[in-house]
This record gives sequence, structure tokens and C-alpha cells, in this order.
Amino acid sequence: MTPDLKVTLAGVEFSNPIMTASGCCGYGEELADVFPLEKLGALVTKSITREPRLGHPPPRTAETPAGMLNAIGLANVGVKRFLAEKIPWLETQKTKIIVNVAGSSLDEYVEICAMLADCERADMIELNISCPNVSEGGIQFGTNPAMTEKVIAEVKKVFSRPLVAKLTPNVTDIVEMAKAAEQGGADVLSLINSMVGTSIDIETWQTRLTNNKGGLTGPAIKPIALALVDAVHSNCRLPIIGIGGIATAADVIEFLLVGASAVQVGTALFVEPDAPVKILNDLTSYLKRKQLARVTDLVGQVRKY
Amino acid sequence: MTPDLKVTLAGVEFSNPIMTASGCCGYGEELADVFPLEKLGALVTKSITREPRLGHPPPRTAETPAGMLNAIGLANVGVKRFLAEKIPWLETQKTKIIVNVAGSSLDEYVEICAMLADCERADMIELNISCPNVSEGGIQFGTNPAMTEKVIAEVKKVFSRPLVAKLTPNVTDIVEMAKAAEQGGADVLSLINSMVGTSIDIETWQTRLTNNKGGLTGPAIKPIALALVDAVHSNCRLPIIGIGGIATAADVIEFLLVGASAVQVGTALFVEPDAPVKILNDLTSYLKRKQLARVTDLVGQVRKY
Amino acid sequence: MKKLATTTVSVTARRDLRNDYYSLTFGPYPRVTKCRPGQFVHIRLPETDILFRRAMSIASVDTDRREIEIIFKVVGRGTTVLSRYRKGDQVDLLGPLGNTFSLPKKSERALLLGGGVGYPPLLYMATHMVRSGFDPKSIEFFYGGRSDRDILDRTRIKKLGVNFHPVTEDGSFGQKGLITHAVESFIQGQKKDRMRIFACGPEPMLKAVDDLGLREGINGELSLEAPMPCGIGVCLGCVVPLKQGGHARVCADGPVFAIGEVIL
Amino acid sequence: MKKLATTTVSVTARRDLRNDYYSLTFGPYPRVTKCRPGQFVHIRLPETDILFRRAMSIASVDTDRREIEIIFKVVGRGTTVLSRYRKGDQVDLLGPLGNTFSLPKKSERALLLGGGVGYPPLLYMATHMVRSGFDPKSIEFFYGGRSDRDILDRTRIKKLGVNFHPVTEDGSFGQKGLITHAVESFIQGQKKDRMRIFACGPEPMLKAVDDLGLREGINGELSLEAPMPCGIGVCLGCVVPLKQGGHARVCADGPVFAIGEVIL
Ligand SMILES: Cc1cc2nc3c(=O)[nH]c(=O)nc-3n(C[C@H](O)[C@H](O)[C@H](O)COP(=O)(O)OP(=O)(O)OC[C@H]3O[C@@H](n4cnc5c(N)ncnc54)[C@H](O)[C@@H]3O)c2cc1C
Ligand SMILES: Cc1cc2nc3c(=O)[nH]c(=O)nc-3n(C[C@H](O)[C@H](O)[C@H](O)COP(=O)(O)OP(=O)(O)OC[C@H]3O[C@@H](n4cnc5c(N)ncnc54)[C@H](O)[C@@H]3O)c2cc1C
Ligand SMILES: Cc1cc2nc3c(=O)[nH]c(=O)nc-3n(C[C@H](O)[C@H](O)[C@H](O)COP(=O)(O)O)c2cc1C
Ligand SMILES: Cc1cc2nc3c(=O)[nH]c(=O)nc-3n(C[C@H](O)[C@H](O)[C@H](O)COP(=O)(O)O)c2cc1C
Ligand code: FES
Ligand code: FES
Repeated sequence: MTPDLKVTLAGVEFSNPIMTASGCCGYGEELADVFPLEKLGALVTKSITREPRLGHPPPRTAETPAGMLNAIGLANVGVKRFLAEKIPWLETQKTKIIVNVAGSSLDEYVEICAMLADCERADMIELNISCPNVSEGGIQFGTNPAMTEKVIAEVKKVFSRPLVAKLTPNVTDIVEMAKAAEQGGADVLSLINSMVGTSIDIETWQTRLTNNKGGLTGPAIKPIALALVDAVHSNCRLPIIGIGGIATAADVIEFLLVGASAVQVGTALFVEPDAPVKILNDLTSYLKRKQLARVTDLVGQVRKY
Repeated sequence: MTPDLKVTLAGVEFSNPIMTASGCCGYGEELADVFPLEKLGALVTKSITREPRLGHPPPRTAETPAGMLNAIGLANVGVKRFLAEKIPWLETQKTKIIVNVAGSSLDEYVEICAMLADCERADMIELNISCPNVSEGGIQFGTNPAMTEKVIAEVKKVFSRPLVAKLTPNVTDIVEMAKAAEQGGADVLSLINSMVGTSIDIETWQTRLTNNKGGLTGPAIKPIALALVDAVHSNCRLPIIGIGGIATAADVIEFLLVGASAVQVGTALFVEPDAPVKILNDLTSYLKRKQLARVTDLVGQVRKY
Repeated sequence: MKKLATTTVSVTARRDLRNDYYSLTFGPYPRVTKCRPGQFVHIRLPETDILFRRAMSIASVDTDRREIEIIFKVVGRGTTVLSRYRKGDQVDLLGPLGNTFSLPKKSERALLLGGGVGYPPLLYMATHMVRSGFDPKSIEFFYGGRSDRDILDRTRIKKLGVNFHPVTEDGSFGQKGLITHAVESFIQGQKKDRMRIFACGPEPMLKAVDDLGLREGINGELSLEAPMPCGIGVCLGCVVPLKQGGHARVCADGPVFAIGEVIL
Repeated sequence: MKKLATTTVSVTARRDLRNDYYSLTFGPYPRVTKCRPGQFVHIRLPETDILFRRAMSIASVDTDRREIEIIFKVVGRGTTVLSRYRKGDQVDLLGPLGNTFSLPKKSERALLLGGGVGYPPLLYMATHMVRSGFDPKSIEFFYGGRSDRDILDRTRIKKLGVNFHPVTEDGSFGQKGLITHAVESFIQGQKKDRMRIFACGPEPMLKAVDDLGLREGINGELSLEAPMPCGIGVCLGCVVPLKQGGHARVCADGPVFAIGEVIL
């Protein structure tokens, strides 16, 4: 008997809990050369802003112990070209599409989401209120509960399908942010975005990123992400998409056990572009071995001392 | 010409900037079997509390990608036995001693520090206001600027030698905490303590630590620590002791470049107990190669884009 | 010589044993003369994605050739990496670490109990006793495993001249059953005050041995395992609770504890 | 066959070249027929403490034996790990990736410029041209390095029948000076519109070649390097600024760019 991998978040059914994380899968075209995107529960697009953005000048990535730093700076084609050029191709793909939206002002978030409202293939919007790589204000939303609540509430007025609030780990109390997001009307929470970090070249004494600092991601941050998902799950009723350092089915299972209903794979795609396929196979074997009928049987089942 | 490795923090001269971090070198006895402690700039003791503490039951460590989790739970002999049994041995060692103090109440901090005031070999006290592994309140001090300021101001009344405030990374704005510590009268800042994290055994579904969560340390967190030291150095005038994932001289140099005046080596001691000696040798070679007369020539010299 | 040090040694021999067990011999190891049965070395796995060293009991020493041997089973990431080491590869050892089994009186009967991967330190103990002039026939060497494939080094053990008692759960080699049952029936009707137990193996086995020793009034020692970040006593990660209260560090206060001493 | 895939292959040959250069040949590689000069493979270093794959230009292909070769110099952690691979070891390749050098017209004179570790893709280019029926004498193969020890594979290059122009900074082998100077003096008084440049090497060299091409009106292509987290175009980490504005991804839009196209 094949275990049931389907998960439902805010009324939307996903064929399985494995999604690709924003900024780690472009708009899907390249990954589609590696595996059929219908294998994915969902694809989350690179953050879309109102205007096209080049991002920061290179170098904008650096390798770190079991992780990486990036300060891409929200390079993207802008919402107009996204709708004109990227969505038509995405419409041909048999997977759910979550469009990640970033802005540097309340207006910008609302305007972009309004433009996506008519785009049926935007199954959900994920609000990136937590990107550490833009100075104009992106991260402020995610570190301030009132602003978190406000931006979500305003976006909900213009976008009727489910809204995912993507939380930053760079806060004293993530539960406070989760509750603010819930208060604002978020349907789902996703966490975590990257941790602020930096790296210095000891030969040149220069920072390794033109932005001087960047976002730390990859296996290194997995324990942090797990603790934060656990904290939010224990204190908030919204469904959670777990993100942070996921590379294997074992990682996915850890996130499900602490309360994530689905997960996103980010940095691991750079190392193994077909990681989602391997993860799905191994997750299925695990469920069979543990004689579990549904992947949802794992959610929140962690045993604490 | 041998480069000058001496550093002076708050008027105290250290023979070099390499210290061993609290909780990673016990009270020094074991490490003294590996190398003469006079090689160290300073030894920072395991956190001392008023009463002896057993700490949490095992398991209380777990391995993670390029890091580890610990929830030792401040196991220590208590201040009385520390003074009676540990200090006499430490007095025979030719290195500076920084006594790390932890408490679960303002009173406890003050009482311990008062007891240490007469102990001349406590060259400095490092206040652990940031331990994530005790539920009684330890971490609250470090995440609340008013309490941070208060506990430091009260301790300063009873302990006249320099005071180091050890900051937690688990906050939205570490600069705010640094300024509160400065306001309270701290002479030196040390950062970072561990990041909150967890890990789950996917076979048993049980958390890997009896405390259910623990502190993430080791190379994995180095980029985070560097960014935080950089932020504090750019916004606060107190000298900084950099901590987090340091294993090699290259790591030390990165910390000095972003503004640390000295560093502490923690988790790396578990892998290479003589890491400080190797670091010193490699640091000296580096200074020679770069034709720098003093290790202090590196402090804060990072070049930003 | 420093009391504690890391030493770079080379793999001088490698044996691929049955059922995913391997033996590696390292040398030249100048600290070989400091090694005693029950002690372990902490092995670095550099340039891998594994942070911590892995503890391995010393299985034998050759003071003339300045070599030490470890025997391990591949059960996880660390042992997989170890199993790839070939003759000539370099390895970094921290050790010898921990306390030691105490030698029994010559008049005593030594019951050596090795269960599965707990066998190596008892091989060392038996060899050391024989070399130290103990009558091999005063040594009862119990070796337990799931089945035939788990009982290593049979000729080697027999060569020592000890009384060899292999035990397998499925009875495919030696006595059938659990090692503790085999020991229990062996001691029936024997003088218990002249016996001493030395045991290493999985936790349930050690618990059963501890119970047996206490119940039957047989003194002895158990060698414990615990995850060991540092191995030298500074991290306090490897503790076990003691019956008298408090914790002991398995790495520095152990790994050998008296029967009745720890809470298993 | 999927457009993009990771493939597990074995090291089928290993050559330890001079001055810390190594050549590794991998096979059987079913995707060998898809490889073209200028492309690269992204090599995983599993179970090491190195997260990212490392990009390596394809240096030669053997479609009969289904093998590809890479040539690299040990300069850091990634290449140190690579240099330890021995015949029989397994390796995981993502590729072939990137665009390709475009073949010149048969009437054109091809100037191939390989500087240091930039040599491998030009070896492939030269071999491919000769195999595709280009007159070897229409190929000017410039190969620059610090000194004698940096010029690899001399017999192999000569065997191709191309015009070989080794250049070393210290003059210890071939012409003395910088590769770009050697090219400059070579083209003096020659018809520039019938020439095409193909270059790979360190950034200062590429910049000089770009300037030269623009100044002298010689068309051609440069193969760039950049740190490449993904290699397939999804991370946007490897971009270079374009003269026309905007960024190009070195991995997916390159690594080969026309002279005058990118800001170096
Ligand atoms: C004193 C002592 C002697 C031993 N002697 C032997 C022996 O002779 N033969 C033998 O086969 N085995 C021996 N072991 C067990 C051995 O050290 C390995 O831990 C065990 O084989 C696990 O295998 P692995 O490393 O491949 O597993 P892994 O899957 O890599 O690790 C198993 C789990 O333990 C954790 N872990 C492993 N090592 C540590 C550490 N140092 N600190 C914290 N957590 C850790 C890992 O994170 C993982 O969760 C001994 C252990 C001790 C303590
Ligand atoms: C298209 C292409 C083709 C190449 N072909 C060759 C070749 O044929 N022969 C050859 O010798 N070299 C080649 N290189 C360079 C090679 O990929 C290595 O990056 C280089 O040799 C550095 O060596 P290392 O990995 O040992 O250095 P390291 O010290 O391990 O890395 C050097 C620095 O670059 C960073 N870095 C390395 N790889 C990445 C990555 N994938 N993503 C982000 N950061 C990274 C590291 O973090 C480090 O800071 C090529 C590079 C590219 C992009
Ligand atoms: C190169 C890169 C670019 C990213 N870009 C975005 C982005 O545009 N928007 C966003 O919300 N998150 C972005 N992220 C964060 C990821 O979506 C994810 O939250 C983070 O990487 C943690 O997951 P991981 O450890 O699996 O990579 C980016 C991450 C990386 C590595
Ligand atoms: C096992 C362990 C125990 C620790 N105990 C203490 C402690 O008692 N008091 C304290 O202030 N910090 C303690 N720390 C934190 C370290 O002092 C240091 O801040 C942290 O480990 C980061 O440095 P590292 O990455 O070099 O280990 C402990 C860390 C570890 C790993
Ligand atoms: S392993 Fe660190 S105290 Fe025992
Ligand atoms: S390496 Fe990721 S886009 Fe080029």
C-alpha cells in the first residue's frame, strides 16, 4: 500500500509536502530540465517586486561551514514581466504555484498582490516580510509585529486566495510575529528565512559579499529552524511550512514531527537539483517501513522529555 | 621580529587574544594536561551558580551539521566549592582567569559576584545573561535591555574589577542589548553565546536532548557571530571578545577584522583540545607574513564595499 | 611526554571482518606503553562533514611495533568513514583516554563478558591478563552476538588459551541464548566470592549484568558507552547518573564503573 | 535522456601532472555525446565538509570509451579533495553545463589562448576542431604560465599538429612574457578580420584579451569563471554585469561570452 502523501493547507491540496524554496528554483524553467515539476507539492517563485531588480553586484554568495551566505538582493524580473513572461510557462506545469512577493513599502506589497489577484495560477502568495538583503525596509516588516499584522491585513483585502506569511528568524520572539501574522489574517506561516551573517576574506580583509552581509542558509541552520517551527507550532494554530537546511527525507521528517505540515527545500537544490525527487522516494520508504498510511500522521508527533 | 600578541581590555593586559570559552574548558584542570595554560590569553570558567547544579539528565549533547547542540544545564560545583576547590589550583596557573557567572535572579548574580570580589585571581567576571538552557530566567536578562542594564549596574556595585557582559544572539537587535550593557557599566562585551536549536531522532520521534532544545555552537554559527560582532563594533565603543565557531587562526583573524579585540574558542576544543596552541602559531605566522607588528593592527580593519 | 596529546599515526593494517566489522591497526604510536585495557582512543575524522571524534576501545597493543588496534562495526556515518581508511592513510588519535579495568587477584576467576561491539576491550583485557602471567584457564571468556556472523576472531581467542564461551541468540554458533543467561547458568553452584566480572556491551546487557552481579554478590566492572563530544572531561556531555547521587563523566571518570555504581 | 542530470561515474584514470596539476578521467559517462568545448561539469564532493559542487571545464572527451577528462590545479579545499580521488573512486557529475565556444569558419585563423588553469577548455576546443576537420595549421595554440612547470601536456598539444606557442613569464619555456603580449606581437601585420580569438584564463588576462580584441577589431569569445553555487541558473549567484546593462549568469548564459559583451 502506497502511503498517502497529500497535504492540505488552508483548503489547498498539495500532492505532497515537498516544495522548492523561493530564490532557489528561479521561476521553475531550469528545474524542469532536471525533473518534471509535477513531482513537487509546489514551486515557490523567486521574490517578485514591483520593478525589475538587478540585485547587488557580484560577489553575492559565499560558502560557509555546512552553509552559504547570499546577498542576491532580490534580483527579479518585476511583477509585470513575471505575469507576461513567466506565468504563461508556469501555467503549463502540473504543480501548485506559490508566488513569493517582496516589497519595500506597504503600497508595494499591496500593489503587487492586487496584480496577482487575477492570476489564477498564483495558488497562494507567500509574503517575504523577512528578506535580510534589502535596506529599504523589507526586514523591518518581519521584525515588527504591528507592521507584520498591517501588511498582511492590507494584502488580504486585495488577494482572496490563501496567504502565507514568511517569517524571519532574526527576532527575539518569533511566536509574537506568528501571532501578529495570524491576527492580520495570514492563512499559513512559513519559516525560516535566512539568518543574518557575514564572512571576511583574510587575505584582502574585504567582506566576501558586496552587500557586506547576507543570509545564512543550508544544513548549518537546520537546528535553529527546527526549534523555531517547534515554538510556533506549540503556540499558534496556523499550518506551518518548515524551511531551513532541508536536504534529505530525514530532515523533512524532523520538520514534520515538530509541527510543519509541509516543507521547502532551498540551498540543497544547488547541491542536488533533484533532491526533491530523492526526498519523495525516501519519505515514501520511511512511511512504509513505519507502517504509516499518511504523511500527515507525522505532523507534530514529536515526543518530548 | 616576533609580532606582539598582547591585547589590553579594560586595563587588563592579556598575553594574547586567545581565550577558552565558558563551558568548554571546565575549570582548566583537564586542558592543563594538554598544554600549559600560560599559552592562553585567558581561561573562562564554566558558569558558576550560587548552588551546585547537576544540570539536565543525559542525553545533553547532539551532533549537527558543522555544529553541536548542548543542554548541559549549567552543571557546576557552585560558588562555594569553586572558591574552595577550584580557585586554589587556578592560582597556580600563569594565565588570566575570567570567572563566568550565571544566575536565575538579580540577587543570585549579585551574591555570587560579591563572593568573587575578594578573590584576586578572578581577573574579570563574565556575566552569562544569555544561557538558553535554564528555564528559571537566565536568558530573560539577556533579551531585555532594562534587565541587562540593571543586573550589570548592580553587579558593578559589588565587584570592582572589569566586568564582561556576554550577549545572546537570540534577539532582534543585539546593538540595543550592547548599549544597555554599556549603560549599566559593562567594561567589555563578549558575543555570542549559543543559538537556540533542536534536533529530533526520526526513529524514536524523540528530541535528542532531555531539555528538548539546546544551544547551537561550532563552525555552523560563525557567520552569524561575525555579523553580530560587526554590528556591535560599528555601534558601540566597548571592547569586544568575539565567540562563535572559532577553530583556526583564519577564524580568529576574521573576528579581529570585524572588531573583536580578543576571542574565545569553544566547541573546537572538543575536536582539537590543543586548538589554542595551533591557533597561536598560525596567527603569529600570519602576522609575520603580512608584516604586522601587533595583533591589534587587525582589530576592526575589515574593508567594506 | 604530555599527559594528553593528539598523535598522527598511519594505518598499518586493516582487516575486513565478517558482518560489517573492521579492524584497523595504527602506528607508530609512541603512547602505546601508556595504554591499558578498558581505555579508548578518540579518533578525528578530518575533512569530513562529521564534527566530533569517535571513541574506539583499544582492542590490542603491540608495544614492540608500537601499534594499537581497534575493532568496530559500521553502524552510522562515523564508522562508515572509518571503514574507508586503508593502509598508509593517516589518522589523528587523542588518547589513551579514560580509566582502566582493574586486574583481578590471581586467585580469582575472571568472567569476561563481551557483547557485540563490546568485544574489543575484553579481547585486550584477556590478552593483557595472559601476558601478565594470569593462568588462561582462570579466564572465562563469554562472547555474545546475534548469530554466528557476529563472533569475530575465534582462533585468536582460542590461542589465548582462555575458556571460550561463545553465545548466539539464534544458536548458530556456541550456546543459544543471551550472554547473560549463559553466564547465569555457568555460575550456578560455583563460589561467587572468588569471581570477578568484566563486561562491555549494549546497555540492556550491561543492565542485566549489573543486576546479576548485585543479586549474586559478584564484584566486577562494566565499561560504558555515551556520546562523547570531547572525551577528556571538559564538556560534561557524557555523564551518567550515579546511585550515590550526582553524575560521573563516562570519558574521564569512566568508561569503567564498578557493578552497582551507576544507574543504568 | 533528461536535459539535465546528475550521473555517478568512476575515476578511470588519474594523472599527476607537474606543479600540483592533476588530470582525472571519468566514465562510463552516457552524456559524453552531449558535451561540447567550453562546457563544464559540476562535481559533488560528498561526505566532505565542502558544501558546493566545484565546476571543472571539460578537457577532453572520448565518445568511444564514454569518458571525459578534467584537468585542475590544487589551489584550495575543493581541489585538494579532488586530488585525492583514485582510480575506481566514484564521483557525482552534474552536466554538461553551460554554453559552448562557437566553431569558427574554416577560412578563419583560430587563436586559442589558454592561461594557467584556463588551459583545459582550449585543449578540448583544439582537439574538437581537428577532429571536426579543421586544418591544424589554422589553429594558433597560445599557452601561457608563470614558468616551465606550468605548461602541461606538451606532447599531446604538439601531436594535434596545431601551431603551438608556449609563453612563460620567466622565459623558462617558450616565449618570455605575458600570453597577451605574445598574441599581440603575433598578430602584427596579419589580417585581423580573418582571425577569431578563444580565450580562458585568469581575469586580468581575459580583460587584456577583451581590450585587445576590441582595439584590434578581432572577434572572439572568452570563457569566464565565477563562484557557482548551483551551476544551472537558479541561484543567481554567479552573475557578471553586461555592457548593455543587466547581468548574465556565468553558469547558464555563459561561461562563454563574446569579446566586448561583459564588463570585466
Ligand atoms: C568509550 C567508548 C568506546 C567505544 N568503543 C567502540 C568499539 O571498540 N567498537 C565500536 O564499534 N564502537 C565503539 N564505540 C562506539 C563508537 O564510538 C560510535 O559512536 C558508534 O559506533 C556509533 O557509530 P557512528 O559514529 O558510525 O554513528 P553515527 O551515526 O555517526 O553517530 C551515532 C550517533 O551518535 C552521535 N555521536 C556519535 N559520536 C558522538 C560524539 N563523539 N559526541 C556526541 N555525539 C556523538 C551522532 O551524532 C549520532 O547521533 C565506543 C564508544 C565509546 C563511548
Ligand atoms: C565554468 C568553470 C570552469 C572551471 N574549470 C576549471 C578547470 O578546468 N580547472 C581548474 O583547475 N579550475 C577550474 N575552475 C575553478 C574551480 O571550479 C575551483 O573553483 C577553483 O579551482 C577553486 O579551487 P578550490 O575549490 O580548491 O578552492 P576553495 O578554496 O575550496 O574555494 C575557493 C573559493 O571559492 C569559493 N567557491 C568555490 N566553489 C564555489 C561555488 N561552487 N560556489 C560558491 N563559492 C565557491 C569558496 O568558498 C572559496 O572561497 C572552473 C570554474 C568555473 C566556474
Ligand atoms: C540564493 C538564495 C536566494 C534566496 N532568495 C529568496 C527570495 O528571493 N525570497 C525569499 O523569501 N527567500 C529567499 N531565500 C531564502 C530561502 O527561500 C529559504 O528561506 C532559506 O534559504 C532557508 O532554506 P534552506 O536552508 O533550505 O536554503 C533565498 C535563499 C538563497 C540561498
Ligand atoms: C557544552 C557547552 C557548554 C557551555 N556552557 C556554557 C556556560 O556554562 N556558560 C556560558 O556562558 N556559555 C557556555 N557555553 C557557550 C560557549 O561559551 C560559547 O559562547 C559558544 O559555545 C559559542 O562558541 P563556539 O562556537 O566556539 O563553541 C557552552 C557551550 C558548549 C558547547
Ligand atoms: S565527552 Fe566531554 S566530558 Fe565526557
Ligand atoms: S551558479 Fe547559480 S545561477 Fe549560476
